[in-house]
Amino acid sequence: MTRHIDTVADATAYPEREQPYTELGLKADEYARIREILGRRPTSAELAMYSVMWSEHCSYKSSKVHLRQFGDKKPETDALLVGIGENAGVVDIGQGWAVTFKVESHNHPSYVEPYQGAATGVGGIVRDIISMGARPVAVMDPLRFGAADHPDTHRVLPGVVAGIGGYGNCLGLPNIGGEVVFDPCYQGNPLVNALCVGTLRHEDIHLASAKGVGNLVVLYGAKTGGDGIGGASILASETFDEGGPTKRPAVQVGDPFMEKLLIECTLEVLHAGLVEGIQDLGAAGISCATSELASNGEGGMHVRLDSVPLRDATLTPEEILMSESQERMAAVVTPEKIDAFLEICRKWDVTADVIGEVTDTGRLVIEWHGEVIVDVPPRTVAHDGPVYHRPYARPSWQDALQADDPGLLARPVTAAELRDTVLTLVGSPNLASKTWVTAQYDRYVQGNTVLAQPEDAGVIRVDEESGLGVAISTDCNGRFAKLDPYAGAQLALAEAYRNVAATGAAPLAVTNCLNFGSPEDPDVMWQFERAVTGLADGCLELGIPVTGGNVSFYNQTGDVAIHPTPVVGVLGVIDDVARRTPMAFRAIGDVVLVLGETREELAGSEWAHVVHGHLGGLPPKVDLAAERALGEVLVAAARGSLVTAAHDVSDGGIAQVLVEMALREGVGATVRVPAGLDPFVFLVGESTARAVVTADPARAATLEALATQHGVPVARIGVVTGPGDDLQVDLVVGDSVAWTLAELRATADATLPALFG
Amino acid sequence: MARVVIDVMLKPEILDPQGKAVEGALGRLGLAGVASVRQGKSFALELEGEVDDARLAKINELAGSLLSNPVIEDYVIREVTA
Amino acid sequence: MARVVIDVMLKPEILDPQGKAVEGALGRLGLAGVASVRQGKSFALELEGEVDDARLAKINELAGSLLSNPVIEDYVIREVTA
Amino acid sequence: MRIGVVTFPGSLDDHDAARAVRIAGGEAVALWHADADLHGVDAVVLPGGFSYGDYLRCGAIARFAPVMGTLVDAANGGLPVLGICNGFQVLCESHLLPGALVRNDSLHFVCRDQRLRIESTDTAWTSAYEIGQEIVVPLKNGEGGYVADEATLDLLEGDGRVVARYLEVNPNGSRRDIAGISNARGNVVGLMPHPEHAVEPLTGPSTDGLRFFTSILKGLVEA
Ligand SMILES: Nc1ncnc2c1ncn2[C@@H]1O[C@H](COP(=O)(O)OP(=O)(O)O)[C@@H](O)[C@H]1O
Ligand SMILES: [Mg+2]
Repeated sequence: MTRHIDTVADATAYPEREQPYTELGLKADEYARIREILGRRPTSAELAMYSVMWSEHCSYKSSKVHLRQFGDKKPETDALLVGIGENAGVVDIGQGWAVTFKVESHNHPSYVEPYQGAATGVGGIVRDIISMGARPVAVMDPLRFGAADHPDTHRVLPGVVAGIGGYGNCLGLPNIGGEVVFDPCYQGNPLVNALCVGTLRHEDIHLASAKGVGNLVVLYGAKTGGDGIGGASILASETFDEGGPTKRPAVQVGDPFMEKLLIECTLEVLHAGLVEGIQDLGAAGISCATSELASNGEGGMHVRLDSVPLRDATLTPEEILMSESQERMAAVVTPEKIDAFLEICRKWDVTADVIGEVTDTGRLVIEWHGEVIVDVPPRTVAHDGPVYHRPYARPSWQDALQADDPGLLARPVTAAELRDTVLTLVGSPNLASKTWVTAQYDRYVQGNTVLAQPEDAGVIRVDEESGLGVAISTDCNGRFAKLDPYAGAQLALAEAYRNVAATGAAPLAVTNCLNFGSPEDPDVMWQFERAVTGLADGCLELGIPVTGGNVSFYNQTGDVAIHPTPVVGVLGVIDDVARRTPMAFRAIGDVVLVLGETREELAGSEWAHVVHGHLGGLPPKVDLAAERALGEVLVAAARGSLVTAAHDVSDGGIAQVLVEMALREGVGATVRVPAGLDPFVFLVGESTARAVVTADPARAATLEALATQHGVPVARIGVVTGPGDDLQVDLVVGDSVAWTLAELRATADATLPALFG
Repeated sequence: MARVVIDVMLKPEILDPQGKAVEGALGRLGLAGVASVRQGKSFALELEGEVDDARLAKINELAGSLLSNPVIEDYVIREVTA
Repeated sequence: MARVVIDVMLKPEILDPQGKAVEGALGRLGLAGVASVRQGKSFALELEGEVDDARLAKINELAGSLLSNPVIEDYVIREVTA
Repeated sequence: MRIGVVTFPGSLDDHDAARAVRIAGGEAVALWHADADLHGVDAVVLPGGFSYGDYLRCGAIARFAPVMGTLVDAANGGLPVLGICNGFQVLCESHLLPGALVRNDSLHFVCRDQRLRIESTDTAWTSAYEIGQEIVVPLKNGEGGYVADEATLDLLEGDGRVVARYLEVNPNGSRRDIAGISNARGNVVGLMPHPEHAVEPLTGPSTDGLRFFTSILKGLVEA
């Protein structure tokens, strides 16, 4: 049967047809606004476009008013070549090189179909990076799951890990870091965030804009299928005569091989100078790509939707507009260069079709077999969506939570108890070795990986000649953010900043992925507002701008939201990767020092979580001036070759840091607790702005002078003993604890394999 | 010994990159007129004892949960032989 | 449209770790008496026109070279329908 | 000396292989899968990656690329060829080497720093090593389990065609811990681990892999 297509003429002729806007997620006032913009009812194709583009995911309607702070409080910087608002920000790293990086969430799809959900999450963020004209050079994957021993975690985690590996490995992108965090709050809402970083020369920056009247719009990559268009079936059922929604998959399947071809093909057409503007197709597919390109360019575009190559010939125009089929890109190409463009696509066996051209009419006009089904001002679709000022208020329970201090929790008393406590922590799921996960990721491909997990930050060589490189770390402690979202966001920032500095790289720019519950809950909205404000204030104080990011709301089961989880990624630059600082104890006789100040800070700590299942109190004090000073010391020490190893102190405290430094290369150390500090607090407390470093004895005094000069407290706490030696800690004179490296390794290594096979 | 064979295929509307790769290769290697290729999985189970209704119900349950993901795949029990 | 379905299985003497893993999981999930599981692949080809002898010969050739690796796998053409 | 490095759609370690050739002192020549001409190179590396996505079987589709037709003839005529990981799979699928590579017994992709023992120095690609030398190079594969029938395995052992063996850990279930083999003549070598990722101290676990590339250059100079 042939289906009646709802044209613009129909919309004018039959103005009062009922439309399923509620089912598509639009509110009555939003629908009314669309009618007002158009001066008539929308066609069903227009309704499809507005509904996806005005969704929370695409329009940021609940978060926009708060995200503005990242721009308003942007620190003075020359480093930002492209700021917030494009597919990804671009940062100058010197010598004519730039990098672009961004983190995005794929939480909900990964819960439904862990492998494909995670795989397509990687695919999506990679396309954002190539659409800036950059070559992707690494990925990272901050992940959060429910309790490690919950049966559903056993379903979700292996699939997510296999999906990230399956896609990233096949693309040839080294995975250089990420996070694996377990907490029951993520049980029904695992967080799968994916970060990609790409490199480019300054002159290669490309933007998503359709410039030049008469230029052609090319769609290339995979054919369009019925992926991820649950909403469109509602439209179809309303207009189909036989009724009954057609069943379309909400799950998308990734094709990493196609994406690899897309990368090579895109970089080749960009470098050949064949492209005026370029845009990836992600959420909202063709609706997003055409309206954004048009809106950012001359303001008009004419598209023939029937020229879109289809995987499934039965798709309706609404479905084609909404399809989220993966591995597709759109480019704007001049008529003179189109043959050369298509020739390169053929070389890479990539399907490419001209689907329209740029106009200056100020309208996005879309035709279907000669009939006009869309005629809208593109800006109203892409940029002028609704903006909500959602109510927010400090939750009624926040005070009680903060008052519930961990001070009264039972602590280990004897040396033997302390020894056991540390072992318990070392083997706990959040602190245990993540090798079971990371061994499934290729960290070597491309041959430029200088540091990768489990180091503090991933370090990638950008320029083989000069050794110029970048370091990236992503972090967030959701428990801290729950206790105090403003501080929690700053602690996430501080930790990522410290991790980058620990490798010897100077922090330069920030990306973020803000994972929260429902914005319709004033408690959650308060957490969100506090976290954004904290992050914006923190970035201003540290002098590093936010270059982009992503918001994921509705991470909740019933009324219960996840811990607020503002994942922060910090990128730093290192002039010569040969000077990077690794984390391992190495040379016998090296002095072990701690930089920074230890306070009694146990609220939200791994110890309180693992041993007592306790969450309450105030998180560790944020001291960004101290973080900055520490960072300066770590970077200067790396440049001056004053340190042989460095490792930042965070989850699990100094005990965990010493264990990790010892296990990395199998080299022991003897350490004593500084006078005046409680050994337990020293070992497992989580005060920030601290790092443990090692130095050649001949250079330790210079290092100490450097630290003092920057106002960073420094203390010698021990010495590296040698390969295979124990890790020994002298608690007080005459009383010490020791662990063999073998028992530490066995404890750290056993946990995840025992859980996941 | 009983034998049960279960076929698992991607739902028709789901992208099948593997099938697509095979489709391309078959064409290049001289098999003309290939309209589409879908790649599936099969599981051949050898079972002790009989496959009675209760057991078949269990097999159906596991075929629809463990052996396939109903979000993207369909399964059929192709063969049950005593 | 003609349809040809080809099954590819690992040779019996080749270890099948995926089958083994499924075997274990089926047992843990309550299907008793599973003696063995072998996992295989299938390819469903939709072809324009008829499948005459010449075409079937070509399909056999490709099934034995491209679709399966004779060093480790066997294939059968399970179905040919016009 | 000009060493060709083939790029198939989906090749990933082609740039790394070319870099290793350069670091060893050779000239790397890019070869394209669709071009049957070997452009007069003195030896060829088939690099790692996921040619054609490895969707059917690793290496199964790449084997039919135009460049492979020429390469199979040239290898049978004595041209030195090194297949790394996916390249090893392509060599087996092309029947230049016996046996096959199957899914890891762990069912997981594995990336690790792997200790190996060099078992044969009578090949074009291992002459710069000592017999029994232990090296550490990255290994990264999902389908790296080497299988062949007993007679073939015995033949490989008997003729000294096992080029390298896994030590400490067998990461993928390979029969007899085999990490690499050669053809009878010793010019064609297939290797699952990645020596091209162990040629610079900064980016690899060691520089132990470099001698695969210096072996071929030295051999070509002496020939
Ligand atoms: N949390 C955030 N912080 C800063 N910028 C953000 C944040 N969330 C989104 N943005 C920016 O808003 C723009 C639109 O985001 P998004 O829809 O994720 O981009 P895309 O369309 O490329 O997927 C991007 O520039 C993105 O960097
Ligand atoms: Mg984008």
